[in-house]
Amino acid sequence: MTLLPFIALSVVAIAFALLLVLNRNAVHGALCLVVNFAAVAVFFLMLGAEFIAVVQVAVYAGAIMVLFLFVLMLLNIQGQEGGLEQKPRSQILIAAVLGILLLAEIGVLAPLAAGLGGAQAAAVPADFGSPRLVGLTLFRDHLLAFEIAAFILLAAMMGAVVLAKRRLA
Amino acid sequence: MRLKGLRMLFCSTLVGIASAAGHAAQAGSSDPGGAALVPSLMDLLLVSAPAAALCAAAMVVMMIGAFWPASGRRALPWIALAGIVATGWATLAAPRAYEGPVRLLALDSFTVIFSLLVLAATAIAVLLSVNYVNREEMARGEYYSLMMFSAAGALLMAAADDLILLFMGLELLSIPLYVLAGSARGREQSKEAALKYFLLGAFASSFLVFGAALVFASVGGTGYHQMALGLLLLGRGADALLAAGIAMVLIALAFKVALVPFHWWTPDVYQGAPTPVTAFMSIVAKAAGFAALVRIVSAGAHGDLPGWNALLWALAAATMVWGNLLALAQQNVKRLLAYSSIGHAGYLLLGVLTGTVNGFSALVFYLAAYGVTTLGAFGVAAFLAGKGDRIETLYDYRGAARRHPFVGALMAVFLFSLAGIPPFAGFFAKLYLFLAALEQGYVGLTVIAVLTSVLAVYYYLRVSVVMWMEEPREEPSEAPQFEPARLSAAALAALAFAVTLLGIFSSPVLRWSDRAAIAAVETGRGAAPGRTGIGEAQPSIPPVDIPEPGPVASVPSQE
Amino acid sequence: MAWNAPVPFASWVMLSGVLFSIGAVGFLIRKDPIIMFMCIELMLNAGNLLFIAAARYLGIMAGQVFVFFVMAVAAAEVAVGLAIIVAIFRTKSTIDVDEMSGMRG
Amino acid sequence: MSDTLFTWIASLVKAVLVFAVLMSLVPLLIWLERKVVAWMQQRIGPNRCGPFGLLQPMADAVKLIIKENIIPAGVDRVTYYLAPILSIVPALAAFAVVPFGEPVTIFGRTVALQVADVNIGILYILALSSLAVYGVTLAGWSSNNKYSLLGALRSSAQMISYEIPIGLAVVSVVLMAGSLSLKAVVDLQRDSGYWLVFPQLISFIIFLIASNAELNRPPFDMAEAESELVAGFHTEYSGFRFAMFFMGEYVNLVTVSALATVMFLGGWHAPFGLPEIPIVWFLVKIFAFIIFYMWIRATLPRIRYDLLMAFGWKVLIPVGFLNLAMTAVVVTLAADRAMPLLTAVNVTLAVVVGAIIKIAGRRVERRAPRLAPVPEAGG
Repeated sequence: MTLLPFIALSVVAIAFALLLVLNRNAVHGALCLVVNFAAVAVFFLMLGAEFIAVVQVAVYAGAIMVLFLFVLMLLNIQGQEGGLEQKPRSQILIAAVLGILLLAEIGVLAPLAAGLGGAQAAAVPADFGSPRLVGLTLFRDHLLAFEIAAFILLAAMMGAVVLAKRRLA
Repeated sequence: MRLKGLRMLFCSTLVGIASAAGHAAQAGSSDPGGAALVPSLMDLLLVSAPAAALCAAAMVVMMIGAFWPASGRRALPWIALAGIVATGWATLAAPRAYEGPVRLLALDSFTVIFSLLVLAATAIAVLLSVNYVNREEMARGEYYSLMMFSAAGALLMAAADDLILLFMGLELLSIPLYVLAGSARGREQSKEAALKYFLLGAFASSFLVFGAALVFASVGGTGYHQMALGLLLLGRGADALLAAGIAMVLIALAFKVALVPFHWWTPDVYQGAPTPVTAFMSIVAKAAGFAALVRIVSAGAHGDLPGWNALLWALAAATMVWGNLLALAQQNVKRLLAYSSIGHAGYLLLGVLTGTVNGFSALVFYLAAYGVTTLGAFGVAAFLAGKGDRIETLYDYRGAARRHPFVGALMAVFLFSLAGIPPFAGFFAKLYLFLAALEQGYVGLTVIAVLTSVLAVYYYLRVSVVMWMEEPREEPSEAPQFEPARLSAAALAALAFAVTLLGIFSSPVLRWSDRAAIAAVETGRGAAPGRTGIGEAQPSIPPVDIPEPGPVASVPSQE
Repeated sequence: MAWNAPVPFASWVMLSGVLFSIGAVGFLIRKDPIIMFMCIELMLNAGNLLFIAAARYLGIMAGQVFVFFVMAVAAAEVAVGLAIIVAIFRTKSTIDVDEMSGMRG
Repeated sequence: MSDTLFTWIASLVKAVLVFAVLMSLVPLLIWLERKVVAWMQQRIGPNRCGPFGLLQPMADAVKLIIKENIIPAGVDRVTYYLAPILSIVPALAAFAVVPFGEPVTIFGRTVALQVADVNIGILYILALSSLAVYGVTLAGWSSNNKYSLLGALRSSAQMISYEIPIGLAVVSVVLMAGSLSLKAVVDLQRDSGYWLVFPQLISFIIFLIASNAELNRPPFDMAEAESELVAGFHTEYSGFRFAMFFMGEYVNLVTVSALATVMFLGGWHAPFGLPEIPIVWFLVKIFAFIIFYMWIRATLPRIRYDLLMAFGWKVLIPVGFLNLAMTAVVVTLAADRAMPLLTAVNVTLAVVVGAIIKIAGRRVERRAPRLAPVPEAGG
């Protein structure tokens, strides 16, 4: 992992994130976000997280963003433009302040992080990030969170049905 | 077709259980070396007993709602109640001082008492919902089971000893709540409330994720104990990362419990959501958020983090003043109660700010008192609302008590308690809290708290005055149409009784809340043995220079 | 600094922080709920990136697993969030979405 | 030549070769499809250009390429250009992890007959196949045409839904192999002597049905139902861009067939102890699958859209879950006897279900003979 590909990909990721925020067209915004996710997936690959990288593509790009596009088009058919209410000026002001604060915070933090023990990559075993290790960590140390995730998904599925169902059976 | 589906699901459940059992048997037999490090299924089941029981009950309710013939669905709330009671039993039965390899959930008296509080609130919310759900023709099975899932999330949040578990608990609490907020059929307000709640809730939880990532980056773990060790040990640079991480976690929780300036969703959501759901979330979400805050504070955010106290001070002051001031101007009763709940969040933050056993104890007691009262107040609002939740402004409430003196009297009790008028629970709750704050020298803040409480008396009394003193509305067509809502009435009466009882005989509950507070502080202390000077054990592995990277290093708990 | 120098950890913090901030600001300045929601996804993703980077630099697998959980939760959030958005637009619309399944071939 | 350099060059050569073969397969497949369908409908099919009409696809290609490229007014330019590319790239990229033979030795170095043997190969294919939706969706949306949009919506909903059964089927296979690498799946079938089609018969059937839906081929071609949606998502495309959608579809067909071959039919290994010939058996099996898909296309009528979705959600997914659970139990409790056990269970189930369908079908026939007329020969 060297500086050149890092900077190149960072430019891509940040540029497309900005495009998402500044774009007028929601579908184009969604596509920009897909590119951003792809760039982040490549970052994951570089960071030795190949399993997570592929899951990132499958879940975010393959499922979540497709769902977004699907809903955008559904609303498009109905001739609806997005937007519930006008954003007041004051909120944009708050946003600007928050953004500057966050960026300043990151600007202060990041150089400090250089002093961390892990400022340079640790030596890791060759199979770091392999499906086997992910599986072991997932099902041995974090089985509880895994089960909770299952319940979250169940509740979400049920909720989506409740919200989307036309009328009661 | 239905029966077939049921049978199929039953079979698949059996297969799942069988495979889990087989897996457990194999894990127990084949891996003797790692057995001590690896939590067994039994361990996991023990630490998560309450939440697991509640989720299982929620699934039963869901299945019955989906597959039983319509006539059987009347029984759903009762099945849900049975499940909640069973969960209470599981909570009490699970060993309190669990010493296994799982350090993700803390299983102490704090957890148990908070779980019981949440479960009681859920049970009452279910009772208050029965009439409402039938009247508005909502999807019954889904409604109750979502409410139970949400409560399970609250249990997990209160027990979580790890930021990731906190995140998962928060989501299990929130996702069903978003749906419940939007579950009133055909009411646009309800859908908009759901959207607002959802967007801001998701926004807040992304802060939690980023905060957890910052904490992980700086100490190599997300456990509270790792956080605490990191605060003790790390150098300046890493401290700043850690502090930023904790601050972001605080922001996320501040959204959940509606602290100013992260409160703007509250009035709209409280107003738009179905009233029993509002009652549920006003106490359960708040209790879970404050429980998590107490855990984080007692694990060391307090005192070791520069600027932390000042930040909480400012948040508390702003919340108390702003919430109570805006409540003065409200005409809609649900909005008024929403702003008042913001004000109460400010008082509760006082307890967190103290960081002492007394403060936490007062906070637990306050939550119990506030929970009983707010459930009652929103319960009355749901009782009076009429079909489609149309009757909810002060104008509509004129003379309501004359027409229904019983309900009017109950509402008066709840409002007096909320206002902090003796001898009701609210008064003593405020008293203990303010005393604990004074004890720690927060004089200025206590003065603000007392002044805003006085302010609050005005708008609470105004509701009661409107209900009792003014002429009833003329148009009989729009007057509250009462169905035989005996169940709600009984639940409300029980709540009013509890409010009074908590005020007059507070000592048993106080003893419990003391125990909870002591447990929370001790769990927090156990997280960072170095701080108290009692624990000799120096942290064996400073997280940043882990000698042997790899999967073993990530087992969170080998101390 | 040489182009082939290793990337210091600070750069990852910086990058994920910038992405997070863009998402947060975007959430606050846009008014289309779907775009606001996408900004939230961007923020979550920034957190994921930081988790993965930290996992690599500290040599701890758990960080990758946390990302897995965040993804699962994000999927759940998307399901509920989009259902809410669709429900809102449906109560406001005049065109029946169900027409689409009513069209039979 | 250093090892790294050799690996790079070898990978490049393999990638180019695979690309070339896939691309040259497309015209052949188009010809084959027309011929097979023609035979099944008692027609002759293309027979004018070249021997047996073999050059017909070339003529079609030339026609499409020199045709005027019409871009309707009101399209969303960027996405309109992007969509055909997006429909073909995932299909090609997915082939990168498909192994098609034992490693061979060239210049004293072993070369795997596979562009890249990654340990997450199957997951990679699933991820890429989930990206295939974008081509269809964006094509429909960018065309600014209601029919296209409806077609795109239908097909994206269909593809998302049918990804789940495919995933469940594939995960059962992964569970047997204990690895996400396709090479490991083939090795398992070689070492155990069982082709996975027998112990994973249910998965195999699910995979066949769901992949047909994923490919948007008849009888699941709701996206391009000519009679109701004109041509669905690619109505507004013409010339070479239109051809790209076709190429994507056929490359996908090859990829799916190759995947089925690798996962269920023992990959490149010869059946029944016949002599092993590199790659030939692999191609034979792939073509067997392709012809099977064409057969289905020629035989079955299109399914109504709501029935299609209901079938996916209410039949394939529950069955997939049950099969996954069964596989998990057997693999956990009796890992060493998993193959024969699962084979017995699956084959028994298949026989029983087949018998039930047969009996039930006969009963329906007896009860309402007019509803199920016996087709006349050559009808």
